[in-house]
Amino acid sequence: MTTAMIETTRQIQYREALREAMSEEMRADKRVFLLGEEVAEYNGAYKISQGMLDEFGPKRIIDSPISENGFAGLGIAAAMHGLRPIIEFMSWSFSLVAADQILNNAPKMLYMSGGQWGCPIVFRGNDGAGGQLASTHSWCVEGLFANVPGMHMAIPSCPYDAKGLLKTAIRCNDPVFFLESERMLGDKGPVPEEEYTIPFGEAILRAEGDDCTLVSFGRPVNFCIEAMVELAKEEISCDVLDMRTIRPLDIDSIVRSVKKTGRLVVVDQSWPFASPATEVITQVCERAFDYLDHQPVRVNSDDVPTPYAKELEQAYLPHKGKIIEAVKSTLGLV
Amino acid sequence: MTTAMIETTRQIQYREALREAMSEEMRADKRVFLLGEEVAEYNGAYKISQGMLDEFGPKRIIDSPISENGFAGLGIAAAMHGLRPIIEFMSWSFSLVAADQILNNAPKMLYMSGGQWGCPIVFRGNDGAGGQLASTHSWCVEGLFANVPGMHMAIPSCPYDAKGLLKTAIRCNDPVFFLESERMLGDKGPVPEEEYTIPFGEAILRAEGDDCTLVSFGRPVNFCIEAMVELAKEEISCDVLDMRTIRPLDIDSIVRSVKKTGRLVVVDQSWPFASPATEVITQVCERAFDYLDHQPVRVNSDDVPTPYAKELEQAYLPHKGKIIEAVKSTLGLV
Amino acid sequence: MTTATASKGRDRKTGASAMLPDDTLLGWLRDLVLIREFEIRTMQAYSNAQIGGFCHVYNGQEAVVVGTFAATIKDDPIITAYRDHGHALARGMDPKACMAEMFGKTTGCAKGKGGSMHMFDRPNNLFGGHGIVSAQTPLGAGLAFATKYENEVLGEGEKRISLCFLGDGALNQGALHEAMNLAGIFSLPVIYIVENNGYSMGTAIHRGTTMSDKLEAKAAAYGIESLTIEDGMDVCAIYDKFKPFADACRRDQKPGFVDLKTYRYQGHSMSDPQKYRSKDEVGSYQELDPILTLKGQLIEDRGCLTEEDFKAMQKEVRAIVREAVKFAENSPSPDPRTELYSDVFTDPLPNSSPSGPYTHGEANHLTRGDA
Amino acid sequence: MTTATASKGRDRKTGASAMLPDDTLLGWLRDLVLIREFEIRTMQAYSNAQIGGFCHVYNGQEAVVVGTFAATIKDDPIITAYRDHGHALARGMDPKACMAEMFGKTTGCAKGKGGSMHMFDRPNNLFGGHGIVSAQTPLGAGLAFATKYENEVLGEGEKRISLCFLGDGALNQGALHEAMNLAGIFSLPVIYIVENNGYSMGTAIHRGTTMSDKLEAKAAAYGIESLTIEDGMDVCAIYDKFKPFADACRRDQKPGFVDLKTYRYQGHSMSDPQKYRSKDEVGSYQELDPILTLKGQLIEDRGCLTEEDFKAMQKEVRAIVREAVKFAENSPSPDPRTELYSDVFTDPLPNSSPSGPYTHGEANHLTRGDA
Ligand SMILES: Cc1ncc(C[n+]2csc(CCOP(=O)(O)OP(=O)(O)O)c2C)c(N)n1
Ligand SMILES: Cc1ncc(C[n+]2csc(CCOP(=O)(O)OP(=O)(O)O)c2C)c(N)n1
Ligand SMILES: [Mg+2]
Ligand SMILES: [Mg+2]
Repeated sequence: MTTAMIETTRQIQYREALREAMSEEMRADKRVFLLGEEVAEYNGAYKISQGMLDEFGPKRIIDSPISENGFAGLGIAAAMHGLRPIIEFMSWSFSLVAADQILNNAPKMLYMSGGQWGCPIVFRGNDGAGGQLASTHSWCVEGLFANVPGMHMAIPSCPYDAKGLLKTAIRCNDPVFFLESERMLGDKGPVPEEEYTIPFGEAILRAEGDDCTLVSFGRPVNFCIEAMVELAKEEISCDVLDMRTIRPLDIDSIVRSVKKTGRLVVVDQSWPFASPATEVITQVCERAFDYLDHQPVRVNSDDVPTPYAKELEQAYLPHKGKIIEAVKSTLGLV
Repeated sequence: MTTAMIETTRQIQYREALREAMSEEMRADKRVFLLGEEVAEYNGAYKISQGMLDEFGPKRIIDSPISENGFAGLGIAAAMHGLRPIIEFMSWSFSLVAADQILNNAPKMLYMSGGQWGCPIVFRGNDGAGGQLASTHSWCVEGLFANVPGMHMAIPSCPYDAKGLLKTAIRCNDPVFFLESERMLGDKGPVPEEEYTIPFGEAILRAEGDDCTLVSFGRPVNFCIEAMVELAKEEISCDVLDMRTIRPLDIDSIVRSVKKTGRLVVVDQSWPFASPATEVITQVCERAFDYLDHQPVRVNSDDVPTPYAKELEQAYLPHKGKIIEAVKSTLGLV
Repeated sequence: MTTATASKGRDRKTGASAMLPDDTLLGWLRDLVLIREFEIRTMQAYSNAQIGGFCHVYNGQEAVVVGTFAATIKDDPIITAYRDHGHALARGMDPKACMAEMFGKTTGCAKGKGGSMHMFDRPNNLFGGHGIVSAQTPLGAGLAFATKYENEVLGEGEKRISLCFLGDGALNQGALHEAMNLAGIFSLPVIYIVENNGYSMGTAIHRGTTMSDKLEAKAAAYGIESLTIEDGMDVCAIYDKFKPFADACRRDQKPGFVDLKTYRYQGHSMSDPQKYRSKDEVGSYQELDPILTLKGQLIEDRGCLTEEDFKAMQKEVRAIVREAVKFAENSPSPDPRTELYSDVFTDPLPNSSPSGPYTHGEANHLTRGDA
Repeated sequence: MTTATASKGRDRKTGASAMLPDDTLLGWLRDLVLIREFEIRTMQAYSNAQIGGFCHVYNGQEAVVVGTFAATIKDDPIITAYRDHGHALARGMDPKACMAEMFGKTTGCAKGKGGSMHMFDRPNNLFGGHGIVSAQTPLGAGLAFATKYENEVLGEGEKRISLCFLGDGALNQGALHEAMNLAGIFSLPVIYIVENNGYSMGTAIHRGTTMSDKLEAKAAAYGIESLTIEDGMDVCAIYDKFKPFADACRRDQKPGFVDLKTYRYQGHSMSDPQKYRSKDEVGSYQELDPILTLKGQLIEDRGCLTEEDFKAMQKEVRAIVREAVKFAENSPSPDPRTELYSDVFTDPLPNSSPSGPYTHGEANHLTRGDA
């Protein structure tokens, strides 16, 4: 676990942090290229790759037709052959059509080939609901794909982590599923000019407290912090652990915190059934059962297809109110 | 929860039970048809549909090209329009190429259309490893797909349940993911001649005991029974709960049992991370935390791609030995 | 860059549309105007943040749905992608239900659960609006499978065709390939209509799609007959070519493929800066505007319309659309307590979810006539 | 029913193979015999339950790999489906490693982790055997993308081609459609070679695939040039047609598509009762047996082989294959304690799994020269 971040006054957007990570790594290693829909001439559907075509040219910043299964597979074989592809899914929601390539091939190639060929590939894109995109466009694929061994899964919650984790992902010799959030692309945060990377499997403690351990990853970390601030007013203090990656999962940091607080709330924006939240709860039971003063509680999205209407979507997603209630429930206060 | 099964002396194979269920429902309802690879002229890759082409003809028993995404989608729209498709995946391992249709469309159509069109469709086929089929052909899709709301998921462990649950599935007005097991197709068991169905969401108690609750579904239920018999010799007695469906999940029966035994072992042949086993453990924590005398324990397949070599595959899968050890661990005996 | 192709060489006097009564063509014009006016309001409402999510308007492409639907009967199933407001309106959805859906209100066609991309209309056999590019193409095959099965196995219903619309960008998804092969092998009466507006977001068709200047090669790969409609801004031209083609597919219960050249005036979605094309290009298509074209034909060729008639029609339609907006504004938002967990299952079962329980949904009062 | 087509009308004296030295063609014959003898032993071992899982043998199709590989250099990547023993052997994999893989032994090319369907051979640029029908086709495009990128962007390597093999049943997966369109749009030097043995399991090609008697229409849909090889049981005929085709793809760094008619003598997998075809049909192809055909050509046309030479060759090859079986039998089985959790990650990290930890894998001593 870490608590330190490099100090800086420079504030940039999440999307800029992603762009910097890719651009720096592309400057450092010519084998790195970016392939996806509208990444080049359109400068990215969400302007993440803005200007990259100009800098790196059309052989390395490549527009693809709408063929996710095709270009995911293309990237996998290119990685096997020695290149370092970054494959952008405009949204992870569109990765379901590519499920076979990303689940059957990328994470298993090394094993299936007896160690001959790994896949140093990064799949990245927007993940999660928010913005009224309704049921087909709001997938939290961590709920689906985290079950599969053979890949790392990073879910940054802020610009600093987005950059540091993406650089690690691009240098990684194994496949990485990198889950961003359209809802956070415009968020600004401190990102130093200096080169840095963030190792996989090290959570960061966003806040310290004694009463309850809040575990989260990705966008809902921010809701946890909101809840923590609110709870502090009522003299309830929380550890807020941002996992940064869920595979690997820094269970040691969670256990350390739970041993201190005796209480656990896991906030996960995927659907509840067999979600990463249940994995955290199970691992905590396995390692720190006797330290739990109250049953662990999960806060997920509601177990229904993502609705379009604003009121429904807001009720559906995890938010500050639900988190506060969950924390209080572990303290017997509701 | 049920303990009763209709008494009978007739023994038939799991594959025959599936065939009877489909044939009976097809006789009763002309809207039911079977579509899949090699289901007609070849009589089924695993002879499940043997003879059905002869009885029902090529308009209702339909051979498809190798186009899982295409024919899954075809079935979904046919269901919306009023038919009752049974879509056979030769193996659920081949459903990854159809993930978009089966996850984005079938379970969400009713919601997305505001209640206008549901999907009364059954997707069925072999699930799970065993038989040295290696990493791409050994998927336990319950580990992936159970996260998704909007469908029922049935995983029968014996011929009796295979028939009764499949008939329920075919009559169901909502999508059903029906997970069979190639390893059990030849298993024989009692199946009465009389008409019966098995409701979704009712577990069956396969054995009764006081020391530990064994929860499982599908093929590993049989390993639990083996373990139970072995443990009985050492005077350790177990409740063995066969869930039959994991969505719905008969949590009431599990909680009732755990309140009696104070101990829980969940046996699930999918990979461990965020698996149905972790869901069971989480729900038990949510509902019966204070009754647990020991942390809940899971027994899954190992968290690696499925290996080919027999020795590796055997070590990889859940089996009697691992279950016995898990039960003993909850009793402080190992 | 794509080039606008005007209706030329075609003899308006002898095409199938020439045999139709004035009222029919006046109805078409009204539909074109309705869609156009509706979309103008849609854009306004989106700018006012009354509509959320992704919103793709249909301005410029109106002739496609009006011209092709005219060759169908109401029982012929229709399915399309997310750019679906025109399909909904041309198929007869109440503009109120369509607008209210985008406003996320309970009175929307999908009770506000689907939004702009998911227009479903059961009484009018519109099987949705689908957001995943090309995911509707296997569904299109399935609708045709169902009508054929009902006819041949159940002895119900007449010979029907299903129309499955897709964008040019959807040509490159594997789903279409599988669907077209299935349609070919099973001889399914589905017509795949490519609304070829030349772009998939910012990608001009030739940059993403092989054989873009001869899309019939795509159909030939499956032995499916194809039709190219160059003058796809002209509703009569579309009807004249499409009607006999559709009739043959219906009669022989076989698939078809149509490359229908059209153009979208607006950006891909409401947030598209459109740097990939020139104003001139847009202008060249606007000269062929479907409304102007049909209006001209009705005034000049048929003499069944005057400028005043047209203004009156516009006025009437604008009132309807204003009403739709008002209706949407004044409709209730869904209550999460009743709506969040309804419509997940037709027959909810206990213990289906750790966060349930699911409940029955209310039948939709606006569109769901037969529920 | 499919019909056997003999090599006819082709002038053996002028094809590209006629220019090759005797030794080369003798090498081809030896490869054909090696694959055949190897598969005979494979079937035996499968019957003896020494091989598990799914096992698809190559008998009858040997000419495909021998004839096409002859037009490649070692650095040209190869990728194929699960019916892959012939590809492995023709590409130079040690028969010991191939057999041991099927026996599930640590000395197998993939240490017994992959099995019959997953033959990978890094030193020989064989990128696997792949079990999911058509999943290798996007990978084939990616291999070609990589060689082209290395050449053009990194300035490494020569102009290469990638061969991507697929069965006729794989034609109907969306993956191929996307891959071929990508290959066309990006002009990738990949050649898709359909090993058209007329059946996908029990489904004769015309029952599952539209345009089955004119597969070139499939390639035309993507503007990809195609080649049909009717006499695909004749290795010289294959080479003569394929060599110039492959050379052009290499030179112009562009894709190609080959409909290569062949035949499998055995069932789909080891458990297929083969009721879908007649003994006569199988017999008609066996008359064109690739080994008999090439042997005849070498004896009669070239005079560089005698019956005795052939027997000696067979004997030598049989000894090698027997050795391979013995080697596989005597090799150690993997130890779950070290092998189960190795090779999951190139660089294992702590806490990656609730059941880990993962460990580094041993480099494969037989095939992994450059690890
Ligand atoms: C599988 C998938 N990939 C990507 C997207 C994102 N996306 C939505 S529309 C679109 C462009 C489609 O263009 P086209 O098919 O030509 O339709 P048009 O917008 O022109 O009507 C893209 C890339 C998606 N919805 N689904
Ligand atoms: C996506 C997928 N669907 C189904 C299967 C099961 N399957 C394995 S091989 C096969 C037939 C393939 O036939 P073909 O492509 O002609 O190759 P051949 O066996 O003739 O070499 C099928 C249906 C699979 N492996 N993958
Ligand atoms: Mg378009
Ligand atoms: Mg074949």
